[in-house]
Amino acid sequence: MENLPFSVLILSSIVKILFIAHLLIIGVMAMIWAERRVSGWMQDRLGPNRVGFQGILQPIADGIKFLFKEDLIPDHVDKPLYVLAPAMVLIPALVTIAVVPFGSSITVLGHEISLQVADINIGILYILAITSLGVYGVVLGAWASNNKYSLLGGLRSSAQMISYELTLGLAIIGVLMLTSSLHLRAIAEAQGAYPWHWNFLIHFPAFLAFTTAMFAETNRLPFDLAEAEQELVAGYHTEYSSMKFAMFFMAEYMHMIVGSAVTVTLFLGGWHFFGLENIGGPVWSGVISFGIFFVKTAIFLFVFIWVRWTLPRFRYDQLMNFGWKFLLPVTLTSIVVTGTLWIITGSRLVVGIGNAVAGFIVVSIVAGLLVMDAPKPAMQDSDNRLTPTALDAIE
Amino acid sequence: MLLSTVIFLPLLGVIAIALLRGLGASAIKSIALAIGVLTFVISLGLYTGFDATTGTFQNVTQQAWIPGLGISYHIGIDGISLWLVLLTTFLTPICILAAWNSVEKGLSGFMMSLLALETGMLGVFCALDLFLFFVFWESMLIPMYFLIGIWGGERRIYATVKFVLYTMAGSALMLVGILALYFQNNNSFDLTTLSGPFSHSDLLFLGFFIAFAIKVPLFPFHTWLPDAHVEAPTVGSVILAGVLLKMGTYGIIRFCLPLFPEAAAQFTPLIVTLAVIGIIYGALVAMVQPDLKKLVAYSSVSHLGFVVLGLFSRNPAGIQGSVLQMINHGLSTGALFLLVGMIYERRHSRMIVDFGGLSKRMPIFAVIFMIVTLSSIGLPGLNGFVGEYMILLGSFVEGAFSKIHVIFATVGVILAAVYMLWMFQRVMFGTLDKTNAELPDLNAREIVVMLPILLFIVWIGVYPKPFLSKMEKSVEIVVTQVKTQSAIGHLEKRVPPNTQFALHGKQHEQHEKIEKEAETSK
Amino acid sequence: MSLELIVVLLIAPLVGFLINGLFGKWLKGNEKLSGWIGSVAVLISLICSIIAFASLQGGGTPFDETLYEWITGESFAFNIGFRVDALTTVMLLVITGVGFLIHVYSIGYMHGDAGYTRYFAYLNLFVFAMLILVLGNNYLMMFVGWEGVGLCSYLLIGFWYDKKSATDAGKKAFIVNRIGDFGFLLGMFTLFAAFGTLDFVAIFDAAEADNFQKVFGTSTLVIATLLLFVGAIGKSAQIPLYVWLPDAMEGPTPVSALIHAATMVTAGVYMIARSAVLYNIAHTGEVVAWIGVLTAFFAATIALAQNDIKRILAYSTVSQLGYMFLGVGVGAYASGVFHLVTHAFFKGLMFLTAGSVMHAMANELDMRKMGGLKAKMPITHWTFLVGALAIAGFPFLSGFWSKDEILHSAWGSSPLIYIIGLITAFLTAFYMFRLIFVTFYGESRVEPDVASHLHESPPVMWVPLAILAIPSALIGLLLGWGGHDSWFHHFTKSVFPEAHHEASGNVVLFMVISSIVGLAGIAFAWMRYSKRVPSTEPTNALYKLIANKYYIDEIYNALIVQPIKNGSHYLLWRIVDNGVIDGIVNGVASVIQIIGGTLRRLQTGIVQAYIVSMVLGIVLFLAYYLFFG
Amino acid sequence: MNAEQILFILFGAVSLIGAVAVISFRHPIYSALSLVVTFFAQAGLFLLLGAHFVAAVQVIVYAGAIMVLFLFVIMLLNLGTLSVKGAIGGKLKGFAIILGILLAIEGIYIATNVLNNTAIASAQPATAAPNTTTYDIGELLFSKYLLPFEVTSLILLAALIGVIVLVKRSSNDSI
Amino acid sequence: MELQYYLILSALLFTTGVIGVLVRRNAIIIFMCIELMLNAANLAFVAISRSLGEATGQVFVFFVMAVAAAEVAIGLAIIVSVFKHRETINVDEVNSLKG
Repeated sequence: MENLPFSVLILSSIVKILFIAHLLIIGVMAMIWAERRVSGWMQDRLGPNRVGFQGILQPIADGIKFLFKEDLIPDHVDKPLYVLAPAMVLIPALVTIAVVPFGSSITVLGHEISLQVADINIGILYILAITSLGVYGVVLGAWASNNKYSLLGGLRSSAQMISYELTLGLAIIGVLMLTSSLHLRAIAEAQGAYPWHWNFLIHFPAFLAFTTAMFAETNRLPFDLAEAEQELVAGYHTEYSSMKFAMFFMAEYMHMIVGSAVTVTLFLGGWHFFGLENIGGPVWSGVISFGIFFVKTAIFLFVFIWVRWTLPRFRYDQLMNFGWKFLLPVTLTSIVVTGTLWIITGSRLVVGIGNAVAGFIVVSIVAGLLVMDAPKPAMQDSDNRLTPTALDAIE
Repeated sequence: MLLSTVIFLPLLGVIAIALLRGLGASAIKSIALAIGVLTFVISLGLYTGFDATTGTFQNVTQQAWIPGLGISYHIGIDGISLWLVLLTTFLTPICILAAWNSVEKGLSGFMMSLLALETGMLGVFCALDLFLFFVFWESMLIPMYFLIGIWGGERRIYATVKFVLYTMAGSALMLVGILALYFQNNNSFDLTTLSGPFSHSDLLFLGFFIAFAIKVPLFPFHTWLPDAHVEAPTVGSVILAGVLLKMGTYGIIRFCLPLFPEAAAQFTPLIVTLAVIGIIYGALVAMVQPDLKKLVAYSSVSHLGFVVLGLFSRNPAGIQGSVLQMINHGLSTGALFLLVGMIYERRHSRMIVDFGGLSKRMPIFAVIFMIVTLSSIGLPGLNGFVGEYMILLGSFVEGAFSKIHVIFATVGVILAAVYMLWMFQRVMFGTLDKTNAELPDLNAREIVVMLPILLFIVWIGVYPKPFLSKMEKSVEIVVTQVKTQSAIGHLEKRVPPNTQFALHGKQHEQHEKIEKEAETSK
Repeated sequence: MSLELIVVLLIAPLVGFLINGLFGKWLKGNEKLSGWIGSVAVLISLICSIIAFASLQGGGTPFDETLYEWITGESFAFNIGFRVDALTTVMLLVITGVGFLIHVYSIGYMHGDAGYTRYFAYLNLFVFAMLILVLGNNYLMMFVGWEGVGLCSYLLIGFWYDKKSATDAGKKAFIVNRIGDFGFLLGMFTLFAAFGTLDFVAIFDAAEADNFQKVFGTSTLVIATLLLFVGAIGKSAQIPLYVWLPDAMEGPTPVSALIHAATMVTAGVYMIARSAVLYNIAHTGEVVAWIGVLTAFFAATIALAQNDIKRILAYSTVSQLGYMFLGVGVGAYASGVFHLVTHAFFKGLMFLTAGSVMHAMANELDMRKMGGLKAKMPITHWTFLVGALAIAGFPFLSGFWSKDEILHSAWGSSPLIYIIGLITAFLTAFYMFRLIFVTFYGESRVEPDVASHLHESPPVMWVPLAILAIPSALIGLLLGWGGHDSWFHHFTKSVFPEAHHEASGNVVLFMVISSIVGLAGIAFAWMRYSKRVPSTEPTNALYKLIANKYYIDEIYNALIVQPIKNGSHYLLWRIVDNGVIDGIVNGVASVIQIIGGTLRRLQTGIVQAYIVSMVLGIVLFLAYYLFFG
Repeated sequence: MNAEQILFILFGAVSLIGAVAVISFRHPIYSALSLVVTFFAQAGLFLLLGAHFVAAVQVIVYAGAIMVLFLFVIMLLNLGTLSVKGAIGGKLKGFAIILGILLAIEGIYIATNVLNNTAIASAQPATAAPNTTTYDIGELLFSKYLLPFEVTSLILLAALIGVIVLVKRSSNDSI
Repeated sequence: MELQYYLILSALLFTTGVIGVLVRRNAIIIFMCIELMLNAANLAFVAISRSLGEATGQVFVFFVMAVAAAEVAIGLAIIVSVFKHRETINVDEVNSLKG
């Protein structure tokens, strides 16, 4: 794998990049369609089904519409940033996928090519780093719009993302500890073929926390406070239209896809599934492993949609409480428990059980404390704030 | 280990109070008192375990602290510091008990300051490492600062700042001295390895001495004392007079005399003159004070003058007397401040003119006050006499300075009677004023506070031997250190022999032997 | 004699003190009990004293033992130790004997006083301290007792503490005594410096062998003895420190009798008698004698013009103490001590009778308001008469013997002293009988409402008077018969060294002269006062001077007390302390403040200005090190 | 000129331009963005130096957290509406720039002349040194530099508490 | 790539930061310039670490970042407070410490 000739390396990389980038774009379109259809199904209605088979071409139609719409730039905006913002949202979403191993490896013309664009040894840090950049686009776009709702949306969004990023980072520490590597491929390989070896069982609380944080990072329901229609019109992208809006839109879906892929890699065994990935020889095993990975990601994406129509939106203080008071303690406990038990016993089973128990205990304690801490009355005006400090500051 | 326990137990108390202060006032007080008493009880172990047959440091603990700079956690006690440690641990629980009801705000802070102060003071008396000593020396300023600055009287800020600035000025000089010693001692702060002669010993001596003289306080460095005392809360005054002032004299006996004997000899006339001026001056000024606390404060100046005089007599009787007098002063002046505090609590005045005829209304108070007053005057049979007597005797008989000094110092004994009795008369005798007619006599708690002090006042007065015997050997070591060096000095300076009168048999031989050795070593 | 006996002797009054002092609260309701506890305590001491006295009879060796080590160190040892020799036993008997009687007397005298138990506590404490003073076998012990009796004197003079004059007097007594103690202390130090010990025996032996350090060269002992004498001057109220004693009469009368006549004030005499060896060697007796005789004369003149009974007695005491010093000063130690003993009895007696008069007269002391009391108070009158005759030197009464011995010895030392002493004897007889005539004879000037209550004192008071009257009259005859060969001289011979001046001349002649002088004084008083009312006293300048006690108190006040007080207040405190020292301190502070005030203009408050200077500094430093360093 | 040099020049230039932009833009938002650019360029330089971990952390901490915080505050205070006139300047402007230039000269002098005589310079075969891995850093951090590490955590804790206190107080006495 | 180029770059970045601190009035930008200076130092650290072939320099970068994070948190909180009280974060106008 390492000793590829330079030309092959370049060539294979280009192919991989093209493949995955297109896959992503297509995936976004597919997701848009799927979401609407699934939504329709869940709400017992039809959803788009006119354009193409079962409306499958609907996203393309939408895309065309966006492309051809007038590229409106309002007068009052800060033009450079207003233009830059959508790109800054899209790019991080796009480049994250580069380090995700979407399959084992494939042997073409005698060269073993790993199914991963860039195999860097601090892959997980890369993901965290890039993820953390996503907020810029949102914030800058919001600010550049020079619109009160946008700004509030942007502030909400940035606060939310900073808060949940913490959980995101901490949740994977346990995984890293057991794997002793920041290398995504190594992490995926370390989990092995069988689901009961996968990280989501060993680090169950961390897995849940990670998933939740992932939801928050994508700004999707139930964490879509940045664009809560009832409160902020459309949040940070209120002033955006046509292709610029489309870019925000796409970025959200890309985030979903990439996030699912990362989750699958970290917690759900990557491309492994009962050894299926090993059958079929050097060529087909690669294809099969990609298939497995694809299916897992798809299933996870379905969960995204499912959650969206299941859970209502959080109130802002609930959001913050949840992030700081539930997820953070859970992940911190998870780190401590994992580290301790791993050092003492060296048994994944024990670590898994310990984590589950500890997570349960922590959640119970925190919940108990929160209940004791006088439940807030129904939503009032004063609850509808960014953060207590933020609003004070603005006043 | 025992010693470290004693030193740091109060600090543990501070932490305990900090953690448990939610439990309410009585719990805080109980914890503080328990810690105080426990510390005292443990410190009694130091006494029983003390080997009086040797004067070297005992209960020594040495652990590297900052080895790179030659700083170590090195503590130990000898017969001199033993008593000061015991005095400290003895007075602290008494103070806690005395402050039982008098603190209105910030009780937990008060108790914490008090206990932290105890640790600081104990550390000063036990430290055998110059750096450690300095750390404790300075750290004890902080709680004192709080005690006066927060719980003090009206002009407390002025008094606190004055107190701190005075002390800091002194400690700055001392720090220079410490550093100079450090570099002359192979980059080590260890006191036990220090051995002279040092270069510039006269400057070093002055550096240390001024720091200690301010703390003592020696005339003319004393003006912080009346202000600090007047503004400090009762307990603050007690600790200030009872223990803090002793740190100055302790410093002299631990550093100035043994480390720089020649310089000490050189400066003795000046210092002793100041001490004598302090004795008489303090007494005279005390006489005309309208404020009880100020009066006692100035009397401290006078009494501490005796102590300094005894120290610089540089002979066993004088130094032993001084050490004993440190304890005595701690007891009797501490008791006086407590008593003043007790009537202040009742009457909210410390002005002498506001009182009169109290002995009719408060007989128990009067009796206790009388005994303490007499102890302060130096009536034989009470503690004050033994110390003063030994100091004067030692200074007179074989003191290192002229007898005129001693004669003037003895005048201080007369004046002590004048100002104390006059004060006593004005407060206790005469007709009872209407405003004072309802003052209640001491309650059980206050009597309990005073009784232990009275016990020791009488005990030391009647049978001081247990006290003297434990410190004897240590004092001898100090004297030998002083004499050895100054003997060589004398030899070189060819001082006429009649300045060394009245050396008795054994010592005379010793003296000759030292001179011979000095000669052969040349 | 054993240590236990001495300890019991010593401790009994202490126990009495503790019982009365600590449990006085519970004894309040039963004051008689409290009084008897005090008295019995002294009685025990008295019995022990008699035993001790008896065991010394017939050449018993003096007792000298240490109880425990007190203040000890490498080069010094001061012990609690006792020495009982002839001198001590004499003192013991006087103290406990007179003391016991006065305790009993006080039971009646103090009846109904609010501070009854306190009084007895103090009195017992006094006896305890006095016993320490005389029992000690070294100067330090003596000093302890010395201070102890001073304290008790202070407490008892100021016994009625709501009276300002009383507490003032107590304070004055203590402080004046302290001035004396100053001398005593320094004397002790000198002795210790010279001898390395303070034990009597060791010091005397070494002094006689001339084996001591000459701290002050050849005059070492002179200085030491004179310093000790300063102590004695303070305690025994001699010139110039006598001023406290007349004021001390503010205390209850029995106290005056016990402390300020019989025992404490004689401590100075005891001390010089005890140090007789030293005084002999140092030849400082003359100073003592002169001070003594001058005091005797001086006080006697003052006594002439006083109208307060107790004050007359007080000045008389001062005067008689002067006699005693005269005695010990001229080397007649035994005579001096003998006078001490007789004086203790007759002066104690007179004070008690004065107390009896006061008791009857509702605390009236001015004899101008008395007169003719003889009829109402016969026992008081007769006992007082006995005392007065004794002090006046009426032949064969006790004062006659002791005073005569002293005068006789004085002649041997210096005729001038003798003559002054003789004049004083005349004055003594005169003022004493002036007192008697004005008080007990003539017509009554008593105010009517007092007169109605006038009565003889109860038995508990007059019985001690009667008992005291007997030794007052007879003790001289019993112990002093034979002048310098008397029993008393023999008994105390072992204690005292030989005098320098052998008494010369015919003893009988001296006796006759003294008697004549005494009788002349009585006669002169009879002439002047048996009829006249004292309110018609002459008003010339001399009389005024004497009546105002030579203005000594005023002079002391103006020259010493006020300057010290004002100097301390204005000069030392206000100017030096608050002005100079604090001024310097605050001045330094303000200079720094001014400098700071100037420098603070650099603080623009603009962060960047600071940073610029910082960067400038960095640039310059770097430049220096890189290009020039 | 190999790839590394090209990349160095590229990243170096970007970071310098970014830095200059930080102090040149009148509006803080642009300054902040320029700073982000500089940080990225520096992360690139770190990668060139084989410090992958530091590069990643640089992005996470500086770009991802610190600068977001800056942006957040800038927006919170809505400084855009404040006058941006005179944002640069003061009396000291010229002097400050001269000082800066002097400082730069000195720095360059140190880098070129002074360091040649030191141990750092003698260990010249720079590129030969292997990439330091995360493992190496971790190893050092938890052994040799354990105490500083713990102290750092304390500093963070203190900062945390400090911020809470600051913010809490200002929310209580709201103006 | 030679060490000294990195160091020169570091020096230039640092100087830029210094100049920024000196000439800008907006407290937030001053803060950013301080970050810039810290980063310049980091660059030097890493470069020297690389040149010495050991990771110590990078460890220090780690510490610098931690401290920078703490500093920014506190600093921005202060700026927010200041702004609330004084309606400005112009350092020329915030001069309560003027002597």
